Amino acid sequence: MARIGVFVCHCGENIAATVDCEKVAKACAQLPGVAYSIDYKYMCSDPGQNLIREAIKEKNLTGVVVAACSPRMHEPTFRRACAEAGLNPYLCEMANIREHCSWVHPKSEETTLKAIDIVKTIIAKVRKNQPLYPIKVPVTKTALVIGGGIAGIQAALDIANAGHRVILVEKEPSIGGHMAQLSETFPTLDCSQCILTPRMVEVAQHPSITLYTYAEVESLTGFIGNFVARIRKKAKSIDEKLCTGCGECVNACPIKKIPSEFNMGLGTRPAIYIPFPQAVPNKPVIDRSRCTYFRTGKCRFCESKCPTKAIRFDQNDEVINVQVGAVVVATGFTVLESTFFPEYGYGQYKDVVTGLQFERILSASGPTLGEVRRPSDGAIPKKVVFITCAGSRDPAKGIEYCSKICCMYTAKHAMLYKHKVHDGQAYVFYMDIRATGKGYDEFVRRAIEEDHVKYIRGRVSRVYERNGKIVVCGADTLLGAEPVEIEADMVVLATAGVANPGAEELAQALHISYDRHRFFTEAHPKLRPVETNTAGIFLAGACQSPKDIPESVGQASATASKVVALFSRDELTREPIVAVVNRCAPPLYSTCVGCFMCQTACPYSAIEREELRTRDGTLVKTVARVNPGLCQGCGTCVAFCRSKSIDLQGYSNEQMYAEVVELFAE
Amino acid sequence: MLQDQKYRSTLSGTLYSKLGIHVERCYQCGKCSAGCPAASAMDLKPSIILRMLQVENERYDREVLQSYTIWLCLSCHTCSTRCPMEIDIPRVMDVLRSESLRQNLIHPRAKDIVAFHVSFLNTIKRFGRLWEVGMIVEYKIRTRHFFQDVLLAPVLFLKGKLTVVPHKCVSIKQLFTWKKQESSL
Amino acid sequence: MKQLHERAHELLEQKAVSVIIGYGEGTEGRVRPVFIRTLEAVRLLVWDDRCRVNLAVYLNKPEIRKFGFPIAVVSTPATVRTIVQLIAEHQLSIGDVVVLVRENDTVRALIQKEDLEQYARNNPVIFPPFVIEEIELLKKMSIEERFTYWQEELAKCFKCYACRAACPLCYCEKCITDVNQPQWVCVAPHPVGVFEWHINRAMHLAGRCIECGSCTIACPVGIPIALLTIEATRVVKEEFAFTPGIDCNAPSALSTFRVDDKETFIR
Amino acid sequence: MKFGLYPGCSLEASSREYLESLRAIAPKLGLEFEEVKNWNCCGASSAHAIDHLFSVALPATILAQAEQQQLKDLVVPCAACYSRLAIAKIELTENAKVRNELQAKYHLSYTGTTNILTILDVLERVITPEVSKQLPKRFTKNVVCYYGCLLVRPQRITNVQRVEDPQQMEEIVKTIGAHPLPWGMKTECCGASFSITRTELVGKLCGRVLDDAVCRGAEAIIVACPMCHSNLDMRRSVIEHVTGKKYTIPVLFITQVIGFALGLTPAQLGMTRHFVSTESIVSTSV
Amino acid sequence: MKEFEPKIVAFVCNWCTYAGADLTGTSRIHYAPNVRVVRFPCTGRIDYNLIIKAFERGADGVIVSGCHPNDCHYTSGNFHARRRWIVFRTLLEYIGIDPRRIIFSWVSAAEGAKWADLVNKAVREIRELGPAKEFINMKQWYEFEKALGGFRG
Repeated sequence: MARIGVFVCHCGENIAATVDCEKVAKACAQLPGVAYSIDYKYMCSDPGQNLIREAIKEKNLTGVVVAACSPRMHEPTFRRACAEAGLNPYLCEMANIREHCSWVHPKSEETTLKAIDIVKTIIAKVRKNQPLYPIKVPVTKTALVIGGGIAGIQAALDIANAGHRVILVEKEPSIGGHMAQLSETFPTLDCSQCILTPRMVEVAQHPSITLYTYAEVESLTGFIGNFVARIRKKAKSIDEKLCTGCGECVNACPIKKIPSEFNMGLGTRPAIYIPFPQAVPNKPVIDRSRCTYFRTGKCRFCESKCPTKAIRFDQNDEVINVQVGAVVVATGFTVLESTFFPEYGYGQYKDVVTGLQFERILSASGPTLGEVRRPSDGAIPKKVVFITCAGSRDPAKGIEYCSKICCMYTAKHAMLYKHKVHDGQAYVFYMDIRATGKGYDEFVRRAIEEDHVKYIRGRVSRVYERNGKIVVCGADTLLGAEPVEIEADMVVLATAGVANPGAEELAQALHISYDRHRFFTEAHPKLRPVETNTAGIFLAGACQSPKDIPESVGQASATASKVVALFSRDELTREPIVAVVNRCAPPLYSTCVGCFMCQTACPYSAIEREELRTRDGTLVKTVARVNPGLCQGCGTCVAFCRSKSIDLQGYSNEQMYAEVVELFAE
Repeated sequence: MLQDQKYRSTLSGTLYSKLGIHVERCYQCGKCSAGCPAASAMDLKPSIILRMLQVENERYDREVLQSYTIWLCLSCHTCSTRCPMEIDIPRVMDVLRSESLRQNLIHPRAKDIVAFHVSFLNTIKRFGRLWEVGMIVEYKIRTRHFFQDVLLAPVLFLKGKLTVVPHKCVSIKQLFTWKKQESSL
Repeated sequence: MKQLHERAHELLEQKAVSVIIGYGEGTEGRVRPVFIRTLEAVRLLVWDDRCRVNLAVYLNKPEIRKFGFPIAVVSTPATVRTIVQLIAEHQLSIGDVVVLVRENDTVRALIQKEDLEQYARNNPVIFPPFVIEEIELLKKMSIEERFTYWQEELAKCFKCYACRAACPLCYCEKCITDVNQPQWVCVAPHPVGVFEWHINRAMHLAGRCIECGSCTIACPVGIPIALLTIEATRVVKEEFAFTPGIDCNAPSALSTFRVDDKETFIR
Repeated sequence: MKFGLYPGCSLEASSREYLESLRAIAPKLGLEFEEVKNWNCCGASSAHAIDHLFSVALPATILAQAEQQQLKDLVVPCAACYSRLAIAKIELTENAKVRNELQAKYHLSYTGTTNILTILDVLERVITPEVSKQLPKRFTKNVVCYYGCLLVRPQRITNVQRVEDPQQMEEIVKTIGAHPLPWGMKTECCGASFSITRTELVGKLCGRVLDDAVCRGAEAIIVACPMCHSNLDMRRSVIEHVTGKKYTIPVLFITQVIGFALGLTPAQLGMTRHFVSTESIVSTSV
Repeated sequence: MKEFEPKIVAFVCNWCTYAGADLTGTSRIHYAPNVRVVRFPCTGRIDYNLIIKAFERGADGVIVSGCHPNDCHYTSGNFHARRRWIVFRTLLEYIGIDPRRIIFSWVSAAEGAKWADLVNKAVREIRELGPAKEFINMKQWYEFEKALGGFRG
């Protein structure tokens, strides 16, 4: 027989004003299984907690019900008190007679009766409570960072500098990401590559960081502290140990006219290439889809020129499995497809470019070596129109969000343009100026006031070519929406930042969730902004939503601190509120029949298949098994199970059943 | 409740309740005004009309109905095709026109355009089909623009583009229940 | 029939299957299931219009499973749907079953996923007229009338669980009715126990019932219990556009969701 | 191929050459038309400006008649009529309220079985590569294709793929030997119904269209809308007055250029009815 | 005669509706006392059998409430629950039980007032419907069996 102690709290006057606490305690004392029942002014106070601790010892209690405030408030307090007295904390439950009773009903007999009802049901539940023990899982102290942009670089360095091993995976031949493509950065206008490249080199040289470029994460299994990642290292067709990065092969390649990804199609590269001069690692790869040898079986010019004989045409992709304890996803973003703007003529007119292309035009390492020259004829444009919100905040085109960075980089573009072309005129069509960072608004004001960039509030309706000029038809909504027509030499579209093309597949491989724009979803928009719903996987940078550099770096450091905190322990303890699939004696072994309905229902992919075998190894059946490392205890699987083979500890079928039935017990 | 009440009395309320058009969606980007082929001639640009509807007060509603703009809309759908918020502006203009007509708030300079529409519909009413000669004669009487295009007419006749006798189709008079509105002109 | 015998002979001779589940001559002109293991026994197989019972149910029985897969089953369209659904629910694998179906007067053996799915899709559920009548009848009733209808019908139930035994998709080794901690379904055949059993049966088969009618055929007191699972399947089909028994890889309709599922009834 | 045909008022009067040329090319392309009996005006471009229900009722009458004649595919050569009919069809099939109101008020019943096609939809089907190989003549001119508004907008009605840069007409004229030029005005508005009431505005809008066409080196403008045609052709004096420039570029219906390639005479195609001479283009083509 | 006071059981999730009801308390918004709350981790955990049990044992109405769509603490428990309720509700209706006795709602942790409103409305509506007559017959059997000492739980 259970020996349950009931402790009714007055909460000063908070409960006692409307509920007769003494009566509640007395009524509960009569219930079966209740060994002790008492009311007290402040249960959560130290003397109150002492009361519980002493009763547990003296009365030899097997369960505790504290009738007081909401369990969301003090459940941890009272469970701790029980644990201190030697009672398993999960044998303690709270009955909420304050928020759900005394505060919402007037002082009356009925209110007291309701309070008794509430305590009664919890007593019924506690009768069925089982002692539970925190789940302990070991931690592999290696972090996997996916994506080698600024966010990934920062996260990798922070984690590595804290003394842990890091594996950094980048799908391009070099790390650096979009930041490496930028000219200068707002609001300080310092050179992007100058501040980034030292960090890239640091990554490459860090003893704790293993760098895999030209590689992709294919799958991730396991759970927090114990992941296994499958990484595909695409064949670079180069022996990296032998290659010195001299670049002879690059010069030798006869295919030269491939649009350069790094220059956003404004420049070209050969089939064997180093994406940009400061690349890390500074060694070439062969783009097999473009290489003449791989297409026709003939050529091998690069091979003949290589002084160290490092070219390997027969190299295969290599797939490796690595064990990691935490994952930082920092895969970044991309800019919107060109076909998106038929009315802006992108793709139709060469001199209509995206913001990222304009960065390359401005960049000293870009195709024009930093001179502002337009793509069509290389002339210096005297009139440049910048169009913000090109795609962003446009529900008709499927993107209703603000891309956040465009206002700032457009101001920067206009300003840099004016710095380089003194007699040029820059126009910016905008809807709102969102410059909400340190020094940001001042920066925009500077563009307007000092560099005389003409800001026109209105959206552009159409861009078309007339007599060799690009005509921009907009309106000035601050002048009664009067139509404005500008004959420009060049148009720059501040295209929306969107999720990477492969975001969906990656999310599925990692079992993390993503929103309808395919940005990865954080665990809580306010309080857990860098965590995902899968414990042990964190988000940094623009893969979660468009972000500027300081924000990405800040987030990256935040994920690093999360990872380091995780790695500060050798073992993880987790709340034992998890689901369990039953096991029983042969020949049944488990009542589970393996329909795996629970598997599709589980939001955390916590349900695995387990083959049950007899002692001699013959397969009896395949049943479900809950991975306690992944299970978060929602219990969705429990309600689905037809044969009731799966149960949730802490909210078990027996407990919930007892609670409901007790409501109507006389 | 309060909101429903409000909706019933204003133009934007009518637009929402009758057609499900949400003028609140407009965030004043001005793309409609920027692309409108008739904007230069309008007194209030399309985006301003939407702004005034958003305010939801009597003064602005009246101003909108009295505006020249609503009669200048060509229903070319350039605005709605490019509107990022997918507002069916030509349809809004349709509603505003019939409301302006109902309340007899037609802009003085738009009287001839209304006359054109009425002449047009009267011709259809009479003959079932459009008969340009009949329509233009009525239009000229209504507007006293007797000399407009007179030089074109003989050429049109010569080229066989104007017919002296109207084509007829069986009466579709049963459709003309809008007569009441016409009488208010 | 001759073709079936030839096929069966061939399958057993080549040891392609361990047993053939088929129809044989029973008493009083009825057919009964037969389990053919030897070449001599092949002649017992019959196949005509009387053969309508869903034999897939035997695939779940341990007595049959112990012969080992593959097993051949003489199948109606409903049997094929059942097998597809059982594959989707991981109870069978592709290749476990050789499905013998009649198609344009020839006997075809379906083994591969595509063949099974295609056959299941091409032969959708066709309710006999009396079932349609009953469904229409219930549709027209007021909620009180329906309550009375089911009270009267269910009053006949004495919980023999023939419906459970006959249902090819009731394959749990331990049924919810056998769970007693807590006692989800009252054991006794009084209104409480009966109601609990039937609502559970319907919920368990929602989006899974392939509408073969075996339960109703099996019911010794003639309760039209299939109507409950048919209704459950109808809702699933209408609300979630999901039809069971046509896709070997389809996850269960109830363990998946769409963000835009209809929720008019939720405040 | 057999189609229902709704000519609409303009095609019987101010733009009769459009219908004439369509009728002239039809037999050569294996096209057969059955006209909607006793048709009435569709109400464009005035009815919707004044009364919405009425603007649906007029085309609904036509559609109901077409349905009675069991015309499965109904060709509407006039872009304005096409737009009104297509909008009415959507209103009738999607908006139960309007449907019921029309039923109650005017006893119109329409079930939505008729497909409504533009002239381009039809020509696209019949002018196959085989046809193009057997043409007696080729219209080897630099042209610009002018769509105007209602052939492409609203997109919801027309289902045009590239609403800002449609290609349907270009594809058709290519098959008869023409060289369609890329240009910036193909979907700009010509001023449409303001031809009579706001002639100045029409002059300005058409001026921009003509100007761009001429600048690009086009020798002819191809249209498929009677309103676009009459504004660009008949209003030439106003246009010239507004822009202060002189334009001689002819404006041809797509049916006329096809007819030309099929070997028909300018008179058969009604080219004599144009205000702007088509002589030059006809005489220099082979 | 005293007005019929319905007994209502509320099945709520811990993260939204339970917290919302806590907020009702903190905001001191009074509501009808007829409701008894049973706390689940998530609406996805709520077993329809428990609803049936509640009715059989004497509940006149049931409230089921959790996080709004997309707000589930466990990301998708409420979506799964919603599917289940769509089917369950239809089946109850089919078998002749008034679906108005089960009230489904989404009440977030911030909607204290909505919770009070929901309870009050539920009490009012169920009061109008009267005692759950469909289950009276069953309740008698339950009493009978309890007298024999057969019922568990």
